[in-house]
Amino acid sequence: MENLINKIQSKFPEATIETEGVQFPVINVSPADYYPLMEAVREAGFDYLFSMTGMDWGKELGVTNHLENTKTREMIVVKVKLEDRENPELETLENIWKTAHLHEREIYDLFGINFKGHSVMKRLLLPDDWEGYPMRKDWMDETKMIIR
Amino acid sequence: MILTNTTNYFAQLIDYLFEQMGLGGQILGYVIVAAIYLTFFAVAGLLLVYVERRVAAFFQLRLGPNRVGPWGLLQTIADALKLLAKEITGTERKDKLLYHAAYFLVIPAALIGLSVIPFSNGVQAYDLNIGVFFISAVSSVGVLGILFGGWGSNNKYSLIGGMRSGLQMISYELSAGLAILTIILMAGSLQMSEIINQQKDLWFIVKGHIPALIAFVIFVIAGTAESNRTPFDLPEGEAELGAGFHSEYSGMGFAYFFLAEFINMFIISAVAVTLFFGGWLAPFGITDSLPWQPLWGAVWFFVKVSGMIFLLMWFRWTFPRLRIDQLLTLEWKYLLPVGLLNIVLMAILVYYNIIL
Amino acid sequence: MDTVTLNTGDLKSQEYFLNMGPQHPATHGVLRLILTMDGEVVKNIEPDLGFIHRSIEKQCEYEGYKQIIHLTDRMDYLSAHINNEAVALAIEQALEIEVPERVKVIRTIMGELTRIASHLLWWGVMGMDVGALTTFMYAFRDREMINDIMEETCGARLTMSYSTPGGVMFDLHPNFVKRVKEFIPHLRSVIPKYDELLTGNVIFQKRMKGIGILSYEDAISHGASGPVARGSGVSCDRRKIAPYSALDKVDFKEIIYTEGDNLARYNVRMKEMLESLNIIEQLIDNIPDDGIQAKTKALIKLPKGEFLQRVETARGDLGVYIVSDGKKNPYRVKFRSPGFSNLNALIEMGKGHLIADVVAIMSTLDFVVPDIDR
Amino acid sequence: MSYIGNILGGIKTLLTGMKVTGGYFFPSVIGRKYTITRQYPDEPAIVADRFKGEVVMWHNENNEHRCTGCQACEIACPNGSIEIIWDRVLNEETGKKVKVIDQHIYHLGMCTMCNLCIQACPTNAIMWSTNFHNSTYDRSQLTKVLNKPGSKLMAGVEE
Repeated sequence: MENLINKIQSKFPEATIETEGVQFPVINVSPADYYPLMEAVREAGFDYLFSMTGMDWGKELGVTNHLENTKTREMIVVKVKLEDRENPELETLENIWKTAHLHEREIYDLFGINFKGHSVMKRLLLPDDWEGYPMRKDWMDETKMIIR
Repeated sequence: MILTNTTNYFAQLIDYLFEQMGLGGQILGYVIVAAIYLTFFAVAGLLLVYVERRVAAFFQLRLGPNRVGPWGLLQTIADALKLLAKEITGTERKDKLLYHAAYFLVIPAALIGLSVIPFSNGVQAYDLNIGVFFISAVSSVGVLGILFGGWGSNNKYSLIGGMRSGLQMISYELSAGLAILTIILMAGSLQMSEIINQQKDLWFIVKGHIPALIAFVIFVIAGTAESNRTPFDLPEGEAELGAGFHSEYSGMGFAYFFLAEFINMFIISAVAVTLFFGGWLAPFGITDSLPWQPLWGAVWFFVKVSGMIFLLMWFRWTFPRLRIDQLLTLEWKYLLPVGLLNIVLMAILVYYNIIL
Repeated sequence: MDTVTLNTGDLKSQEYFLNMGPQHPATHGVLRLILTMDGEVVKNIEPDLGFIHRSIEKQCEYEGYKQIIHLTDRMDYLSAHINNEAVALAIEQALEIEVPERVKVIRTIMGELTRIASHLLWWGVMGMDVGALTTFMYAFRDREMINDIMEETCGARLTMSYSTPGGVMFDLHPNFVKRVKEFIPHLRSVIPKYDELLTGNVIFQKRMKGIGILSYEDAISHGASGPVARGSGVSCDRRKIAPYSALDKVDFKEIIYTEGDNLARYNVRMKEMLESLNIIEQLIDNIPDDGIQAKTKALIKLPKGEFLQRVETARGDLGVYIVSDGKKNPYRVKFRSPGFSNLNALIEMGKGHLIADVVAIMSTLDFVVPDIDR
Repeated sequence: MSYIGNILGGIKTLLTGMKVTGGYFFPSVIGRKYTITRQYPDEPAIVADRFKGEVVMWHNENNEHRCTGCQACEIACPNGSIEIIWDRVLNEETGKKVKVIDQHIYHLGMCTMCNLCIQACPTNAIMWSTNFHNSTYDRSQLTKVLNKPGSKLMAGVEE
């Protein structure tokens, strides 16, 4: 784990790493470094992409990836934040983890983050003609949502 | 006159009416015989559906239909009424001719097959001298109905179901035919009544010992396949294809297929009983000295057929379904070679007269 | 069957689409698969989800922490209790509550009963999918006993809502121990019959062996978990890796098969039922008696932060990821459902197989569609 | 040889399968031994006493209930199945205005039986009934008023 953190620090100087006060070490990375960093993390033995979570941080959108090393059972979190709410774009992880296929489609569907290079970038859960991205914090449906 | 067998009760009836009323009487006789068979077809079909449900229920720790009538006996009649009253729905873009022709092929095929089966001594619509082959020929016509239904429905599931059925029936016809041939080697005749007469002293399954037993197993497997029942219900394959070839049929259209399937099962069992278990003959002749011989014959026939049908039902509610390529492997790599060898074995046994 | 090659000669052949679902007996719910077919051979699978999508994650953002739990029942309804437990554990972890020992034991027993019930239902449906219709009723008879036990203690048969943050909803029913003790020998006696009826059957073996192979690497890459991954030789049982509740006190084996085919996944589940019985047997005799609820506030507020709790449901690795901003509602809740990732594996496993095999593979993956759609 | 062995072995497994189903079939036919069907309207349904059928409000013989209208259940409910319409009425003995429920509305159609309202109730006014005959022809019939007409608060609950 130490090794990995040092390696990442040297290879991606812009990435910040939190280890204090969090459940698992968190790597914050910029969208530009996202794909190479994930590749590096994969090479370091974190071969199990546990989950990809779309996030709406209010100002920015983001993706939180939970990764696990199937040998040592360590976990690491990689967070990426996207400033552009209109056309958020990230590179797809499909080539590294096959599981990213459906996870990315779900995030595209619910948060509107476009994954470049994804094989089928279509709506997954919602109908194809749905407008808006319902998991974003500013999404509102006056008739169907009851908020107390 | 075509029907000249003096012991045939149906032929006697027609002859009597011909003598009384001339040609009109003869036609009336045919109509009466046809009506008897149609009634039998409907009643046996409904009863078999009931029995199947009841047997399935007991296999599955349930009770089955038990509300309509005594022991739920009228349940299937109620179901038939419901199906009659149902709105006929189907696809819009079906091939009308083939879609509707389908059940007109399936039902007569089953019905004609019934006509040569000896229910008892002399209770047989038509004692054809090629009876056994006639049945296997006619039952192949039913396949056409299923193919038509599968194609005409314009539904991909139906199409797959229909194609599977064609594949399956044509393959298994061979094995069934070979199994029948094995017995015919012993009987020396294709006529149903003659085959039964040959078994007066000993049933063929005992007489032909090993090859007859193998032939019986092959015939049961092939027969199950021909009547589209689990483990060979691939044309329907409800887990894969929904309802297969009859998914687009509703109301009575569906019921016809359903009835025909059960009658086919009856025919398969009846043929098996005729070939291997001496048809309407009483075991060891225990009822031979009693009066009302034809009735006793019918009783024994139906007892034996019920046993066979129960065996088929037992298969259905126990085994998983085969896959289509395994189905063909079973036929062409196992049943067919074994069947062919079996014929040779039987021929040798018959030639050297080693049969019991 | 490995590959199917069709010699079409001069005849023209064409690939066609087949819609499997949303109403189809084999999809166990409202999953739609768009199959590209060549004859009966499946060339490509594209899942179309969302027919039962209720956006539980969004709903959670408007609910209090106690109120989230009843929503998780409706995800993987066959392992409802384990879902409840996952959320309760995540909240307890965030609040740093130590729950009473009794609660831990109760949760573990209930979780294992749920797992058995889920696997029993799977076994019945598995038989149905390959055409053996009788298995369904046999499995339901035995599952009914678990449901009755659940009903007696939790007041519901399927969606129990039994765990709460810091405890469980009700104390055990006085009959509970007795009935569980009746159930254990019963299941032990019927599972050999199950094996005779289905597992040993030559048709079933032929249908299962070598079909739908998921390699070790693919299982990890696809994010497969639970019996699916364990059938491919991946050790991934959260109960072993990070024991939660009372699982650290019990001794049990992690069932791993390395073949990666349908039969391996089938065997994993069959053996897991027996292991679950072992776990229950070890705990049922001495359930500690120190209360069923830790002290919690009436209105639970989680500290600011992110909390991930992973538990092993009957289908695999369920992750509950809660992002809290210190308010009474979570900022974001993510349920990483096992079925979702396992479905991903189907896309590759099904290719090149016959349609009947795809049905069998789907059955061994054991989908619960609401769990995939959430 | 393995060819014949295959066939015989296969047939053997088939027969063992048939033995299992047959073992259930024949005793079931003869003595209903393994039959598990419970013929519900004829035989009573066995419902556990904790079964969460629907929420009811307990009334005593004087048509008094224990609900003070504190709305704890309404707040606890995850999906708004409970609505309480309440009023403040002048209590003539003490001279204070007291909260009195007018209608305790319960939408059974929305209820998920999560038990949170009953857990939240400080006066044990509401409880589970094991009634499971909940089907109706109209969804509006599933909206129920739990307090009976003319009922009032039981004395002594307020403290």
